[in-house]
Amino acid sequence: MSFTATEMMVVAAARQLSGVRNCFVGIGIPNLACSLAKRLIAPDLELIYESGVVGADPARLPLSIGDPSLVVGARSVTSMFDLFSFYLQRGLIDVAFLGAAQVDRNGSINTTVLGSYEKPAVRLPGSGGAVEIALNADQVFIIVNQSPRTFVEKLDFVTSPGHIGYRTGRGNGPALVVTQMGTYRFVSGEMTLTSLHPGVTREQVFEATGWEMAVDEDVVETDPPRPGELDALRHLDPDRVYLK
Amino acid sequence: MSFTATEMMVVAAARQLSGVRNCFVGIGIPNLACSLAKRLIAPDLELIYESGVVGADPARLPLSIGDPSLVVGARSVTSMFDLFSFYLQRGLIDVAFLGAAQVDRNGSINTTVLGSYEKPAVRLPGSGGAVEIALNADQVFIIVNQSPRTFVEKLDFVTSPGHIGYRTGRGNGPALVVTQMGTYRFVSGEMTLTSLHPGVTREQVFEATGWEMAVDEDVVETDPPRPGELDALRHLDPDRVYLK
Amino acid sequence: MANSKVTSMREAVGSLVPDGSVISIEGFTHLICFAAGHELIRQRKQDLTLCRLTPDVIADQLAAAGVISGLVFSWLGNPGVGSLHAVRRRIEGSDPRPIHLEEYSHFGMVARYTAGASGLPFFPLRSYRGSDLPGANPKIVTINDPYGGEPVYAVPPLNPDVSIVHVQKASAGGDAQVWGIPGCQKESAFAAGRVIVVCEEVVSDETIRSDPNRTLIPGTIVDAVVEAPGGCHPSYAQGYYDRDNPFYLEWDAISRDPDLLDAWLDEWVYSLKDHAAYREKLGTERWSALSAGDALSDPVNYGDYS
Amino acid sequence: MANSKVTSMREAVGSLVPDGSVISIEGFTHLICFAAGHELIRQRKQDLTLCRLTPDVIADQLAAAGVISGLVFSWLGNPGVGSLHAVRRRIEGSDPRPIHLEEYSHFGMVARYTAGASGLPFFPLRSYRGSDLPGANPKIVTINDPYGGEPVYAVPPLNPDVSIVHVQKASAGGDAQVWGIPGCQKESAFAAGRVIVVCEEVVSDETIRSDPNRTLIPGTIVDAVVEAPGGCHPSYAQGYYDRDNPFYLEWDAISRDPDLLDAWLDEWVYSLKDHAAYREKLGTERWSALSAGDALSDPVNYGDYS
Repeated sequence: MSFTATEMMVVAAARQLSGVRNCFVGIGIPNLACSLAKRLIAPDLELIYESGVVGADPARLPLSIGDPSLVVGARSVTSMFDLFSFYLQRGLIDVAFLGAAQVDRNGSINTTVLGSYEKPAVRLPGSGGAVEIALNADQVFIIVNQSPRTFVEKLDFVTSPGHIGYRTGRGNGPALVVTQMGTYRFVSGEMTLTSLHPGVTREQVFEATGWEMAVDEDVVETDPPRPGELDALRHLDPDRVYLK
Repeated sequence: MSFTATEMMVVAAARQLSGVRNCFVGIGIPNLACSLAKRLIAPDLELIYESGVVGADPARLPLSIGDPSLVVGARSVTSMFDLFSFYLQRGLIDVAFLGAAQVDRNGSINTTVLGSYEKPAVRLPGSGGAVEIALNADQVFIIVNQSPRTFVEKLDFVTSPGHIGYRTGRGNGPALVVTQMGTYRFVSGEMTLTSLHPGVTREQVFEATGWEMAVDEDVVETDPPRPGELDALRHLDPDRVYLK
Repeated sequence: MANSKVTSMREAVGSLVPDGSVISIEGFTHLICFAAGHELIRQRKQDLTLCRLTPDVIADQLAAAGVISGLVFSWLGNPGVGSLHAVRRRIEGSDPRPIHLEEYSHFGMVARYTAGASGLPFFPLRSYRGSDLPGANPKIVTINDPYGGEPVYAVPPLNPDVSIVHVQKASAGGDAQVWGIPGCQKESAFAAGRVIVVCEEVVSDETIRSDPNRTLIPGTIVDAVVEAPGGCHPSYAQGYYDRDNPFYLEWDAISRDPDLLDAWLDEWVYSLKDHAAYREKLGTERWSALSAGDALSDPVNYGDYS
Repeated sequence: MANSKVTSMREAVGSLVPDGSVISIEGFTHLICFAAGHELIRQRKQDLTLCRLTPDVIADQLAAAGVISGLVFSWLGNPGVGSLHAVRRRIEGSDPRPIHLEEYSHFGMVARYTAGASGLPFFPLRSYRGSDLPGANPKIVTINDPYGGEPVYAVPPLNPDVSIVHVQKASAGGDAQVWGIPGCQKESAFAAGRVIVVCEEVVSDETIRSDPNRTLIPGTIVDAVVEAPGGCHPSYAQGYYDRDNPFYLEWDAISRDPDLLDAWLDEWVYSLKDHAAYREKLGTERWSALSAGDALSDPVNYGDYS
């Protein structure tokens, strides 16, 4: 059964959610990965959104993290003060998803600017809740499209710190990176290739990385999406809004 | 029309609420004074209780500051965090009522212990919200039964500070004291007799005060309760729970 | 939906509240869980520290029964009546033994729970300046304004081992809804290591999820759910029953006399097997005198976005 | 009950939002008051600073119209679509003129409103360590833990001159009820010097008071009440209408081209006399595509204690 690189990304991320309880969900691919995991391998997965929705059970594909379909039938809907204070800072979040415009070998993330802060070439959205998520979630999963422009030796701006030592947060920082090329874990704080998606070579990964990517000695090929995974996933996004 | 000393206290306090908007109400005499004022002279008076009830309109005489009749038909019912943060600390409270086991010439209040803190002769309830009320309400009205035991030269314990200079709160401290004998205001921080209730002499006031009470040069006799005031008041407490 | 956490009060208190625990039982005049207090007495728990803004009759009973050895509090009394005589005997006369006091103000306690629930090392507040309370409790400290304003005060986080929270409605999974006076039930629950939700009635997930903004405590943080209708007596549950004001008056006489108090504990706690028996013993007449009429909230529309 | 504060959007914005004001228009994807934003543009307000966690299409419109000269924010973009091209032109090219940015994270902004609403000189949070944000914004500072733990960060209070808050239901006196995502509407209102409540519908005091726990903002702090049904379009009001996702996509093309953007402002704002005209111009077809079905909350019983 053929599949797209995006479908491979979603499935690879979803598989990592087995046994996870409280997940801080982003819109798009993270939402698809969490919804897929909840249906297939993690029925008790609690979908928590920074908009204040806890235990969402959306009847349609949400197109924003504040989609009204996330609210209807949720377990609890609360203020952002309560969500960031009592859930995130309190340490209740097991896994949180973050995206990135740039990521470095330590899993630090830039979503603020390309170029200088004062006179940016490209103004990006900024942190949103990412910096407190990066510091307070127990584990951070990074979903990003890999290229020399996104996997860089040096970030233009550190929005959300990765494994750069001591932090005020209670989280353990980035644990996983999933791209269209492979999956990566952090070995003593350094991003390390642990599995290559089907048809991707190490050389392609090296070419798409702005530093010398570490490779796990037991690097494997990612299991391709199984038919059951693909069926469930395509059912979640029938119009292929995110499964481009 | 005859009246009791307690009725005189309530009426004297109620008259001082003309023009007041947001009032932090205590149970008992303060509640009666506020309810009386709302009916007679301050229709826009907003009754706010530390229990979190804002704009109460109780259908019966409340017997506790958390009486369920305060909740039904209220404008808003909120958490204690919100009430103390967004109303009291924010500076929205115009007048707050406090009681006292001991009060001194500066309007400082003791509601904690008689005797030493470590080995008290009498353990009193403690602050409750009184210390933050004393420091953050714009004006504090003190309602207390006057005697040498309550009007003391030196407090056994300062629970809630009066006019002792600089404070972290945003309030202006005690503005009025009402007892069964008279009403008092603060002149450069010192409690000063401004009106004597009918039939009470200065000498009786001096005997009931543990320090040399200052007397305003324009001290007057308190207007006795008018029939309309007494009727409305007795209607509020038909069983004379507080109008003993 | 979520797996059921419904259990008996005996089981919940027995398994989740070991001797020596720091517990909170909040509820500001409203939703005070006497049913749990009585079970703690019945199981003869020892050396508990009770965190509660307003230790009232429930604290007097726990103190008299020798269950608690410490109080973390801000107001100590029988509201609208007077003193807690059993607590006062322990404070003023170490009779039968002393009780440790850690004293704050209401907002100080709320701020401590909020810091505990928020993973913050302290919480700042505009209070205490000029009061003797910081002198009596060294945990109340000043903190500088990093922007150069005058210092304010701070209190440390409070994280009870167990929080026992009474609510009106809860699902089997522990999603708890409260209306009327919420006090600091939410903050005390999120601050605690374990949470026991006691409810007037267990309701369906559908009822909870028809109004998610009403959920004060999510099942996410709840360890046990106990159904105990009438469990707040003599305090009240908004919309379920009224406060039993005569009981608070009666308690004054009971509490003044240690023998009367022991007899009361025997008759109303030790000799009853659970709160259902207490409820039955109170009798239909007393309950009907406390019955609350109906005043329903207007529903709101969440919309159907399927 | 309370005297009526109901007025028109023109009057409320005209009298309460002078040029140069610092304003907040919150609403996290939900209840974003475009009706007020358009009136600010229509009245050609100048030199406003907009405080908002997520300056999105509303900020792009205000920036393009030259109404705002500064942003205090935490996330800047067209959610689910991409960039705010008018804002980016001003940031990246000072085109047509620069815009001042004061940047935080979401919780930093919420903490600023909370400090402002609480009369606190700062608010502590566990964030920012290791980020370049404190370097970019000197108002984000560290603060020592008075109990000897590691330092945390703090942000200063944010007290807008005016907060414009969209809600579902409000009484004529300004008591405002919200359900669905509350964001930080409450904190931004209590933090502000003046409050304009914009509602989907003005309801009776009785409706509000039938469910006082639902009141997010009390009339006590409200200066004006404006009824503007549909006033959040293209964002949404839970239970009233859906988010107009196609509009957010369409906006990308409009916003990329300054001429198209000016034409849009002429057609949809300047040439319309008020939001009712905008609502009508959108047309019944578009509104029916956005209609929300019914999903009512189960009512709760507050009890009759008279």
